[in-house]
Amino acid sequence: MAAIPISWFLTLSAVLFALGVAGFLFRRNIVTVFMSIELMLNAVNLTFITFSYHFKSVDGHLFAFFVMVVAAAEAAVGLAIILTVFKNRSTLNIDAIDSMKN
Amino acid sequence: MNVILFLIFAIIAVVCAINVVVQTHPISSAISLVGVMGSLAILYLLLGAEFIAAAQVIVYAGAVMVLFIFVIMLLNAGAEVKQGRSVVVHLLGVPLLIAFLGLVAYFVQRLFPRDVEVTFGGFTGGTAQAIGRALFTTYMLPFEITSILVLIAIVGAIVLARKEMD
Amino acid sequence: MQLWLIPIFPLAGFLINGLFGRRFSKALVSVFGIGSVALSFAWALKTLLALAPLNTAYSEHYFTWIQSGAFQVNWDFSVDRLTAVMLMVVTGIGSLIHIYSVGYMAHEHGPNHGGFYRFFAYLNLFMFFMLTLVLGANYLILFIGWEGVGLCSYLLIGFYFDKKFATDAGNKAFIVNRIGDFGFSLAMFLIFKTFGSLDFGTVFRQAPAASEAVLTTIGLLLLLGATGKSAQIPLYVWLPDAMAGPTPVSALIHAATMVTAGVYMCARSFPIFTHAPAAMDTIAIIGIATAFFAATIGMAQNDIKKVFAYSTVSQLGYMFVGVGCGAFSAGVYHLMTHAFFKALLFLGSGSVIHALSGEQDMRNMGGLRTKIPITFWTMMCAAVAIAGVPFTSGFFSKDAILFAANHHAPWMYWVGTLTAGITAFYVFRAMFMTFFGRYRGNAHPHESPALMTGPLIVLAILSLGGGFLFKIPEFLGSLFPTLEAPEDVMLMVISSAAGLLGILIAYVMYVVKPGTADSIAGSLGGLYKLVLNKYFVDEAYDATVVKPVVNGSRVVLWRGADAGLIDGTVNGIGTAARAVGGVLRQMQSGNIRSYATWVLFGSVLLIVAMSLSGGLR
Amino acid sequence: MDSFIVISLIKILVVFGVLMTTLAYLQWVERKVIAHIQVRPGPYRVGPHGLLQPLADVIKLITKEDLLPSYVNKPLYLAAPFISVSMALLSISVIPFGPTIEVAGYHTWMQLTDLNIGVVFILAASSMGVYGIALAGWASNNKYALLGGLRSSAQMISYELPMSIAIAAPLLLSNTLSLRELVGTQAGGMLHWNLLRGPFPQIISFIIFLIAAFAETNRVPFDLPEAENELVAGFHTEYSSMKFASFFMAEYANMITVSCMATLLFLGGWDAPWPAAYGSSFVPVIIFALAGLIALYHGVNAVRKRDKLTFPAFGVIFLIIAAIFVLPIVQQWLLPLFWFCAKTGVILFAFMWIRGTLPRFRYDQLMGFTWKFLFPVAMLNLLITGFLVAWFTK
Repeated sequence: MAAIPISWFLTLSAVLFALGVAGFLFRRNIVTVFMSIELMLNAVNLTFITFSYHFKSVDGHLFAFFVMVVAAAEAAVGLAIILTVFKNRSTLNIDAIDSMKN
Repeated sequence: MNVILFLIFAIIAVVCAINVVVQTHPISSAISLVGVMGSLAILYLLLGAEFIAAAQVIVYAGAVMVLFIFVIMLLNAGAEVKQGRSVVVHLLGVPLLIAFLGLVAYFVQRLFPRDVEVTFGGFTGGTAQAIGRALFTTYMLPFEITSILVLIAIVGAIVLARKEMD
Repeated sequence: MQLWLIPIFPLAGFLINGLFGRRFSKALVSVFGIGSVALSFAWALKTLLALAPLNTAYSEHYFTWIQSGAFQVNWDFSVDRLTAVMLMVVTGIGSLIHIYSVGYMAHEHGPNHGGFYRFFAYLNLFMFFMLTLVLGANYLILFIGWEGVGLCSYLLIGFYFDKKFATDAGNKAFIVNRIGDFGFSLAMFLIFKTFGSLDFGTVFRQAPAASEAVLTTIGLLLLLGATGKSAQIPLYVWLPDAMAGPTPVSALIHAATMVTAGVYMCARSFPIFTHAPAAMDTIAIIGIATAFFAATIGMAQNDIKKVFAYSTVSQLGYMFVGVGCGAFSAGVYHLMTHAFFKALLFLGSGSVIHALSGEQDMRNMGGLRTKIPITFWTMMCAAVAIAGVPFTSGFFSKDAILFAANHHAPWMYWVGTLTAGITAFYVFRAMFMTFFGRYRGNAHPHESPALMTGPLIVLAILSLGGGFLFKIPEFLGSLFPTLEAPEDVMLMVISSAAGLLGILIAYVMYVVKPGTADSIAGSLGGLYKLVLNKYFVDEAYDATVVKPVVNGSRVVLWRGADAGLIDGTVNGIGTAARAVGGVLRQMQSGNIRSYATWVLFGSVLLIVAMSLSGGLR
Repeated sequence: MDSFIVISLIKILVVFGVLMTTLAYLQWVERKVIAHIQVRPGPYRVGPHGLLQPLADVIKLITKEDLLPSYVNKPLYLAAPFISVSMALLSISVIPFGPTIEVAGYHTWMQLTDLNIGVVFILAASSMGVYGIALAGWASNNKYALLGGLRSSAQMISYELPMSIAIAAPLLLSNTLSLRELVGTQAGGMLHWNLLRGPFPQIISFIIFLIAAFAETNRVPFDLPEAENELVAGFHTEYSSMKFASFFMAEYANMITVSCMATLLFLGGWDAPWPAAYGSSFVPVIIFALAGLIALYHGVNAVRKRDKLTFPAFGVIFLIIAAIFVLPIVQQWLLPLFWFCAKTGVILFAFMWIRGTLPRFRYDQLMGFTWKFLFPVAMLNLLITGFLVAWFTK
């Protein structure tokens, strides 16, 4: 029953977060980009839970819980936006959505 | 045992996360993401967060990701088209990512020495009861506000969805 | 005991009338309007009888309303003897006035042809907030009621919102009250900072231990709040204008209940005030000054409601004198008797106005004694009560206050007695101008319906007999610190004599020789003009506060600061930003992914900066 | 530690074996029930009264050609039935069938493992089950399958809401999330079951739970995803052989799971409806004995020729079972098991009964029904329950 250093959890979280960022940066499909955001949120949740363990307090769980709720809300709205965008532009390429440029 | 469990699921999580990023087809990415979430749920159990682990599976894997898959199916989104236009991303992306990961990992290792350790059962405060109690006392106000946020999200989603109907 | 039922009935009435009243007939609206308040009165009575001796406060906890760190506010209601008095006054007089209003408002349509239901909805909402104010067991709930009654007052003053003077009066009341509320809020912050709680029990238990300077500051800030709500110097200016509302509103809100909230609050906070003598003195001085000052203005007013409005201000001043002199129970006593006779005076004047189809100027009245006898006799009861004629209710309460004033500082007693004389004078001046002599107007006076005269008669009985029916000082004796003010028969005689003298002078000036008043006014010239124009206080405020603020805003803030400085800066920055933006524009590619790269760049930079500054050790 | 692993392994084997047999025979029971509702004999050829039909079916499914359509997304196409069936079986692992039993000196629960968030675990597992169907529909690369998959996942997500809320109400009464403790709080007869218990009997939420359970398991009248006349066969159009069978196994396993859930949540688990002092322990004996006697009677007055042989045999078997129930040694663990199975069986019978009775919904009716009716009612029920529980426990 060897113990795991707490930094491993945090490092795992950092790796997952970085992978999420990478997905955000290098993917062009808007749905995938959105999933990368979820991945980042998950990584942050892992950090919260780890710190909750570290400080032996339930507060981190609450934060993770709120993150989940907000993520669910965000997914609902975000996906609705994606549907609308697709309806109007018939593309999912994030680079093609740049009306704000001019 | 702890270490083995951690390593198994950490590796699954990382592999799945890499898969999320490298798969060209969104549905493969989505399935990989479910894998990440599932293995994270087990890591949560290891950290004594049983309720959050269950919520993770129900909310994230069971609801949010199903929604994603739904949308992917609805849009019948195929593999993405390559037409890169962003110079910045190509020039700075990888070095910045490496710098970011390196810095964070370095500081994590420095701030949390090896003797701060996690064992299964080392923290048992994550029961549904404890979370419920905290949620309805200390975090009452945030909870209420979150519920309003969710309501707004529902209304927003419906409005957006209706607009595309007509 | 289900205390929450007491305010919930009027709230239900408000919701029913407010939401569905438009479709109801007037009768149905009246049933809900009166019924809710009457139920509330009945429940309050039942509760109080059940709690009978009520030697200690009885409180009920419903739920924790706000919890944020150490800050916790519970939704608690509590009843002690002070609350009991207030409950009875508010629900009892409230019920009477609701009944009266049905008759008074019968022909009213109000703007937006929804006047009737709107009126009762607001009135019920007012009752709800007033009862919340009275029942609340901490400052925040009191404050909710406080703000709520302010809101209802605003809505009801501006009831005829198609008339500019009414909306202006409503705005004035609201804005002037804001100043007071500002003080109240600051007082609450200070209370929380000092005692760590807003709960009455907790605060008052710790009050003796706090430093006097802090308590004085709290007391003065609370007093600022009270001067706003209870129309004391310097914030009294809104009350006379508030008469733009329908008369029952003036009776209920601006005479009997809401304006006494300040007195109630000061009496409620007595543990703070008793440990802050300087604040007490300030209260007493403000009270006596207001009493005298407003009484003199009242002498020269011609609008019947304005007379009673200034009279209200003056009588509120009396209550503050009582509170400020440490005779809290006397203040509350006067609060109650004043509620009786002043509500009656207002309702009676409403009946007069009703009889004359809207005429309010006393110069166009006269000789109404025979035409509307019930109104006349009931109002006469109130007039003798306010004049302090012996053994009426006003006599007892006023003397209780004057004894305390004499004990506190004899000069206050003399000013108070003088004020009592002036009070008697102007009230009877109004009575004589209205009911005696010959009729000077051209309407067709008619007696009001029984719905209106009924409450008048009840109030008349209370005005006459309220003094010995309800011995408030004895009832509240156990609650407040006792004050050894010896009852001196001599003092009693002097103050009563002052009142009677005032009546006599009025009788001579307005009945025996009706011309005297004008000749005296003529001979006094400037002084009369000063009083007639209310000492030019409104004009002074206008010149010293309103104009400078408006002009200052226009010239300094708008032209100078806004147009010159801020716009200039903004434009300058804009130009600069555009120049810089021209360079940075390359970054704004409109490509989300490159934005994300910059965000990542920023976060890496932040981590580096944090580690360099030693934040990550 | 070692004994724990050994016992767990044994339990897993037993439960798995029993469950698989039950799944197979549930199919037979269903066909029989439907057949009798429609006044026909049902499976009759293989074995006495078609009792060996499930075996024949299994052999048939295994030996059939395993088609792999050429345009499917291979990994997901193969993974989908696996996900379906494993998520369905996963739930069984936390369901307790009875109290502790003692075998050769070892005390153990009739349950694979107890989680203190057991109820949530089952919800989580069932919500993961959606993936099997959704992915099957998508990976098949067939528009009927895709539509079936979309319909089914939308339906399952929608009905999960009223179901979770309906579950929450009895949980409020019992104040625990552990399935084992859930039964403990309902001990002491019918009036202590959450279905009938004060302060607020959970009859409404029981009905909502059952309706949602029908929808969750894609059963009639909610079997839109498999509506033959619209979608060929829905999400499993392209599946054949054992992969097709997996979906069926998943469906039946889900049925068993939700029936067990209903039993545990509302019907007091393995507790007898009334205390043993009033003779509840004789109920199984009487039932089996009666069944045996009836079978014997029909054997004697046989209508068909072969009944002369089969019915007396059944009668004897039933009588033997009745005799076993009289033995005091086995009573203490067999009785709870009997009650649990009886309650679950009644609900499973209701599943079949309704399949034989009701027509299918239209899709918009189906969605409107859950969002506009079930969900608000469940919410209201939860509110009232919460209010009353708070009121009475103050």
